[in-house]
Amino acid sequence: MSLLYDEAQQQIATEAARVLDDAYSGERLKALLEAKGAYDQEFWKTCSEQGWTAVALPEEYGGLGLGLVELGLIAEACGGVACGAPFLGSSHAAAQAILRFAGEATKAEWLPRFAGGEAKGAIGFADAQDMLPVAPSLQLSNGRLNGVKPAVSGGGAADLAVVLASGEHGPVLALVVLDQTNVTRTLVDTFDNSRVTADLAFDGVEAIALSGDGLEAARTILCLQAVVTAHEQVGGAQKMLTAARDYALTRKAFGQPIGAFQSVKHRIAEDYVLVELARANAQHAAVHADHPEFGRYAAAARLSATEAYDTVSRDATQVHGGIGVTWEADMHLHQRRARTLAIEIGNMIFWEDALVDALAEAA
Amino acid sequence: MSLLYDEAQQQIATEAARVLDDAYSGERLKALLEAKGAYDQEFWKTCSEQGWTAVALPEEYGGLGLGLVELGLIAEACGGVACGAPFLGSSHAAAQAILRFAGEATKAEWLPRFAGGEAKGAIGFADAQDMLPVAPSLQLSNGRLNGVKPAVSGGGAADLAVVLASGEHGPVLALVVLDQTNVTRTLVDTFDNSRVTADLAFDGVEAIALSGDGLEAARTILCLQAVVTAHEQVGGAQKMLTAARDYALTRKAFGQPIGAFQSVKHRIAEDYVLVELARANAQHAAVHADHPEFGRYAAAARLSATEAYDTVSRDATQVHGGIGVTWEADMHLHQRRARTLAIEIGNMIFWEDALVDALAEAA
Amino acid sequence: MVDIDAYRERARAWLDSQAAAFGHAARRGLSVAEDLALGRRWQAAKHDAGYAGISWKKEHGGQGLGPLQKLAFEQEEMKHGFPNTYFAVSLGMPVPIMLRYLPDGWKQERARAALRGDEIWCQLFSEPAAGSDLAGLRTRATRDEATGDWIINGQKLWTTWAQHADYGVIVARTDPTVPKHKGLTYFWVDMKAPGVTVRPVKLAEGSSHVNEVFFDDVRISDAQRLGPVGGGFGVAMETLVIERYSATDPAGFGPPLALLIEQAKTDQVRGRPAIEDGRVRERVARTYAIQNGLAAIHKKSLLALEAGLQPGPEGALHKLVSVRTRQKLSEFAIDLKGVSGLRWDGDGERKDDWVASWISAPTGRIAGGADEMLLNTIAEKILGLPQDHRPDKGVPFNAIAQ
Amino acid sequence: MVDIDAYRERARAWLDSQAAAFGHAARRGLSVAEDLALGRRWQAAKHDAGYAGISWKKEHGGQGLGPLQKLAFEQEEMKHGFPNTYFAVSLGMPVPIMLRYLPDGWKQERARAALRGDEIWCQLFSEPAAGSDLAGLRTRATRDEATGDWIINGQKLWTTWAQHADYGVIVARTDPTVPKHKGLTYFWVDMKAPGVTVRPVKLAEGSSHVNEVFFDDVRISDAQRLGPVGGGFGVAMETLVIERYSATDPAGFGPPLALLIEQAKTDQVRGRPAIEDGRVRERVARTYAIQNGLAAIHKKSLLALEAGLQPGPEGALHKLVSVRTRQKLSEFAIDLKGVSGLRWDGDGERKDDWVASWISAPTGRIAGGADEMLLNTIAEKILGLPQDHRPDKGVPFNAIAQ
Repeated sequence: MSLLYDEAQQQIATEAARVLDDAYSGERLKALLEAKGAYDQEFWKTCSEQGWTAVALPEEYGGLGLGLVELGLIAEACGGVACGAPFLGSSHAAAQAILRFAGEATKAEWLPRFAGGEAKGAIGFADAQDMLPVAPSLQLSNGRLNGVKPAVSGGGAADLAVVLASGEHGPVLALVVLDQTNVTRTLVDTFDNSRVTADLAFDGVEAIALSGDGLEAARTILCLQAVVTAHEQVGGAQKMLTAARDYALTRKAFGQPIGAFQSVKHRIAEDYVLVELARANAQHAAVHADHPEFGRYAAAARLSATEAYDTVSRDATQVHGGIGVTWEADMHLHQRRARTLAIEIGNMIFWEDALVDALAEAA
Repeated sequence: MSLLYDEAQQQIATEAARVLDDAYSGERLKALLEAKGAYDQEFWKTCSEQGWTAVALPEEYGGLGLGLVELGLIAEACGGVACGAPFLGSSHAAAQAILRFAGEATKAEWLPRFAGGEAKGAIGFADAQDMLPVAPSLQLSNGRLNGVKPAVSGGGAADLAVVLASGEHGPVLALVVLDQTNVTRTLVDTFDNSRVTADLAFDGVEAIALSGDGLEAARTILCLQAVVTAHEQVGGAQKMLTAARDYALTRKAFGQPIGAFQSVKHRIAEDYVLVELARANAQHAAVHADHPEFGRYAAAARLSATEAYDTVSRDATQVHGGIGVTWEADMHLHQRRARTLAIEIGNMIFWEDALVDALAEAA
Repeated sequence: MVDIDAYRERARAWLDSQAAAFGHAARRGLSVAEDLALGRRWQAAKHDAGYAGISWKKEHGGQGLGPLQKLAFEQEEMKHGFPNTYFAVSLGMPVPIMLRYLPDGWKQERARAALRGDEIWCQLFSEPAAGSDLAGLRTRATRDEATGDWIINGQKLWTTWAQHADYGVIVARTDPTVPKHKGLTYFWVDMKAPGVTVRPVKLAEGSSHVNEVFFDDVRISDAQRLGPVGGGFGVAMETLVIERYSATDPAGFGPPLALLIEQAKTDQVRGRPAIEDGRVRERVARTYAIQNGLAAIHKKSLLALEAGLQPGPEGALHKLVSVRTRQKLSEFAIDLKGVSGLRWDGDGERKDDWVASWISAPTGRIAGGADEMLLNTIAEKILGLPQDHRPDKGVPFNAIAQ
Repeated sequence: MVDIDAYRERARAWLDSQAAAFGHAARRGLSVAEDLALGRRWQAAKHDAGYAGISWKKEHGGQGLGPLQKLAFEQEEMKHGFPNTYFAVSLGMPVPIMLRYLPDGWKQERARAALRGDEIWCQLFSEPAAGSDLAGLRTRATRDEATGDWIINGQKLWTTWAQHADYGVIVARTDPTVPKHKGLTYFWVDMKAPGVTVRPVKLAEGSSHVNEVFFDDVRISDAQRLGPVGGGFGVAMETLVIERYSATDPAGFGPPLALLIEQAKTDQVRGRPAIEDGRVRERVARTYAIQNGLAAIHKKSLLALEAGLQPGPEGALHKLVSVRTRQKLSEFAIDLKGVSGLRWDGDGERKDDWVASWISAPTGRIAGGADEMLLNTIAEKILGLPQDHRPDKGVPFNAIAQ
């Protein structure tokens, strides 16, 4: 696969951006900030109607048989509008976990539902600050889950969760249907409520253990998630970059556009640099999904996308001056989302460590 | 003692700057860069003639009975001219080690010589990257030193060294006269040769063990050295700041002084901030030399002075454009000195760790 | 020195005695209206105890003391979270400036009411198109030649606590045909007058302490003018430097570094206490060095003040560094928490909660002097570097491209 | 795609076979004169093997291939440390531009001599007062009305390898009464002509590959003019974009990140391998992310080139980021070594020695486009932000305050 998008891929990107721009409403997204447990159902409907939920799943399970590159382009478009639900990435990750580590019956049961967007997935690996606990507090024994998985993004509305638990022979990934008795979802108030984050408590709940070493499998899924998320972060960062550029061209102070002041002009140029590095890394990782060094490419994408989105949204706020810090402006939506995406699937420290471990081992 | 310099202190600073500005020669300093093992003897003569070597030693040993504040002011002036010898700080540190941890006979023998500038001291604590080795490779037993202390600043020309060695009961500071048989000084080529850095090898050389826990004592001496050095770094940083400011006012591009471009103007303003923070920290530490929390104040001074000098000399070079990267310009003298002072008495990591250990223990 | 210490000691003792009735705990769960009412009682209590208008002249109802006493009191007051925010602008700038310009009598009544918290004044300077560039403001005051009155039309923005204000000071353009600094005039206005509309602006962090204020044919008498016609920019600058000495916080009014250290002892990185990780250590150490430096600079400027010297413009440096550092540290502290860092019920305060501190930091980096303006102040006022190119310089206001 | 890969493979094999005779090891300990002589032989060897002027037209003595082949060869050549530095400017800009402007005959002889390394051309653009602001140059070329000749007076600066050059291209001011961009004219000069004095400039890192060049009544014929009188700025810009596609290095021509990783495995921090320390991990990880991103951007632009698309101005981004990152990483690597980091005998090369890399990094951040100019390029050319205020715009050169 090439680092240059082909025509079909470019068309996916253009179409996704068009559809989302039409559907976008900052007002609706801000309302979600103040409503715990609600997500943007319109957006999710769009995802399934447009076939985005199916893009990166195999045709034999109702998917479109495309890959990370195409899903990445869609995620990028979603990031641009700070989309009001976490499921595009988390459902894909859940589906990939099933595809890679579950038996045929499970695949046949769940993958078509994910492809069609009828099922929503959530990923619960972390125990508080520990992104990949060696000894997860959640216990899986005799096919039953017991314990709590805290702060699971999408956990408040997902149908199925992939969780990292302590099994009889060490850490293991488990598949658990959330809509059953003895599952308690406690919605968590966050600074970005449309993620429908929830603590998930299990009291002897039936679950399916996935195959393979749990930590290895979790790492694989996280890398896939990181690349999709990196595209989403790039989309958000690009949106903030464009907003800052446009504002700097129109807003005047001291008789000239503020973009004529190098403090503003060079800040935006530096932000452009961050976005382009992040974009190139994200694309590079997506193209190399099957490469033996995919892990390090995914980590590079993750690190530069996180830095780009945090920095560019922070800078765009600053460039907008007073207007930028109002509730009405979209800057805080993106700053919140930037921080959320920076944390949900592992913080900078976690990914730095993952990357350095890979590099040091190879060196 | 007050954070405001009194009149006598201000006079010391003014006088030192006047004397040094007269004596300063960038040409002479640059010649030293290419001559291994040579230092600026004129500068050192000035130090003793002006009584600077005596400033911070007690009157009973021929000193002037002043303290870190006054020595700091002199060090700041020396830093401004990237002085051509390391001994003002290292001799003071050696003298303090004797004053605090040696017997009366040693004090009476050495302190007057340090005060008069006839003796030059060097400090050798580090083993390669380890600034304060728990088990120094240098061995002291039965009053004899064996082994090597690498890359000791001033070691090529000092009369006396204070070294950290492994004694019979753990780490210990030892005093060793360098001008004796079985001491081999191997001059080290560095990027700042006027520091007369040398590897010191001892083959059964007589040495005096100082009292107290060797690591604790070394830490105390390092903190004193850090505060004197911080002033020197502030002096260098201030010099580079002024140079950048002056150049930005006179050099024109595109029909205006380059200081009118915010990329230059704001960079210099940021550098001013770094210098002021470093100056305040250095002064604060000097004033609190006897405070129970002196250690953390010294570390704060060290960290901000190192950051200031590195950054401001780097930025001043950039502001000067092509001229700044020539041998003829003084920028590289200061960049080299900034890096040298940043390393000689412990790198950023070492001082960050020292500070955090102190803060975490207290918290 | 001794005097100040004794003053501070007395103030601290009194403040400690009031903390239960008015401090942080007493305010928890109050509505804005209840909190404001408590604030008014707190201001009255301060007044009765001799701690209102500390550095004001006695004839204005103040205590006739100096900036050092005022600063000492403010530093101690800061520790308990008293509801004093509603009066900070009012007593800091509008009331003192009107005391300088208006004739005796009425102004003393207003000053006393303001000192007791019965009345609040606001400051109507910034506008949608005039933030950093204050002199670019567009609100018009047109003379009614028949009566000598002025008719005000236009819109102000970012007016702190205008929703509770009884009076305000305002700068308006009285002559658009001269260069922008020269066509401005300064007035006071009755915020309850017909034609004044106040609309709170919700900020990114969720609170609404600033407002849009609309003026629609608001008529004021010429006696409400402060300073000469066309001299408004000068009076505005005079207003802004009145509060030159106010309490600062090296942590940028964010959480203390000790909070992060405490958390990093129990939080884990790679299976060990986070405080053992180099990345955490670097942030902690460097932030400590910055905050210690800021505190030392502040102490030096107090000593200079005490010694009768004029302190330099270190306020710009302090604000620039402290708030930016707070923003970065808060972001890092949230990061360090991993997925736990997502939790936020909007209830924490910016001095003890990293999310609250982080989410309100952008406001701090803009309000009262944006970073870029502070850097210009340092570069121009301290270092003597050239002013930015300003194409509107000397150009009549109505000839500047808008 | 296959063609390029095959081309690269052949080139690599040939380069490998030459490494012993001309590569890094063969150069160790040579004087500058010996190294230059070896370099001439290397250039001749490349010419004979068909690897000189890869993307030049065949009628100019080149290979008639495209930028992709040239880039592939350069990337492979970079690995062995061949002595090609003396010819980089010569073959990159001056010779190609004179080939475009001069009549046939003489120019073919010069091109062949340059391609074989027998002759070297330099580029006389920058001056003491005209670096980033090239059009502000002051070197004068005055017409001798009697003969039509031009008399050159003035001083050039930062002229790479002028001390070895046989010829040079030069921009001089022929009319100071018109705005600065319009009064310039472009010529070639014989560097051995009377009145030309070359004085090497020693740089901070100790080397002297750039020069001051003085022109003292140097007479040249009008036939040495390239382009119209007054059209010199345009020809200069044309010259500068000829080398648009040249090999880049994500490490900014500094040591590879792997070197730091290797060292950090054995170096210690707090009694453990340095690679375990979070501060080291942060630098390693973030530098990797930057360099991987730069490499991906470069790969994309090659693919675009291959597909016949015009790549964007990513060169500015690449230079800005790679060199700055190299500077910071080198500084950190020196720091990490503690007192061992002081050692430097001046012999290391900037690609394998952190001190050499650090000490020459400031040159890298200025030569060929200072950071500030690169940011302007990005802001203006890519993002469409306004040009800086330029008070000299449209003003006759001799009326600009100098």
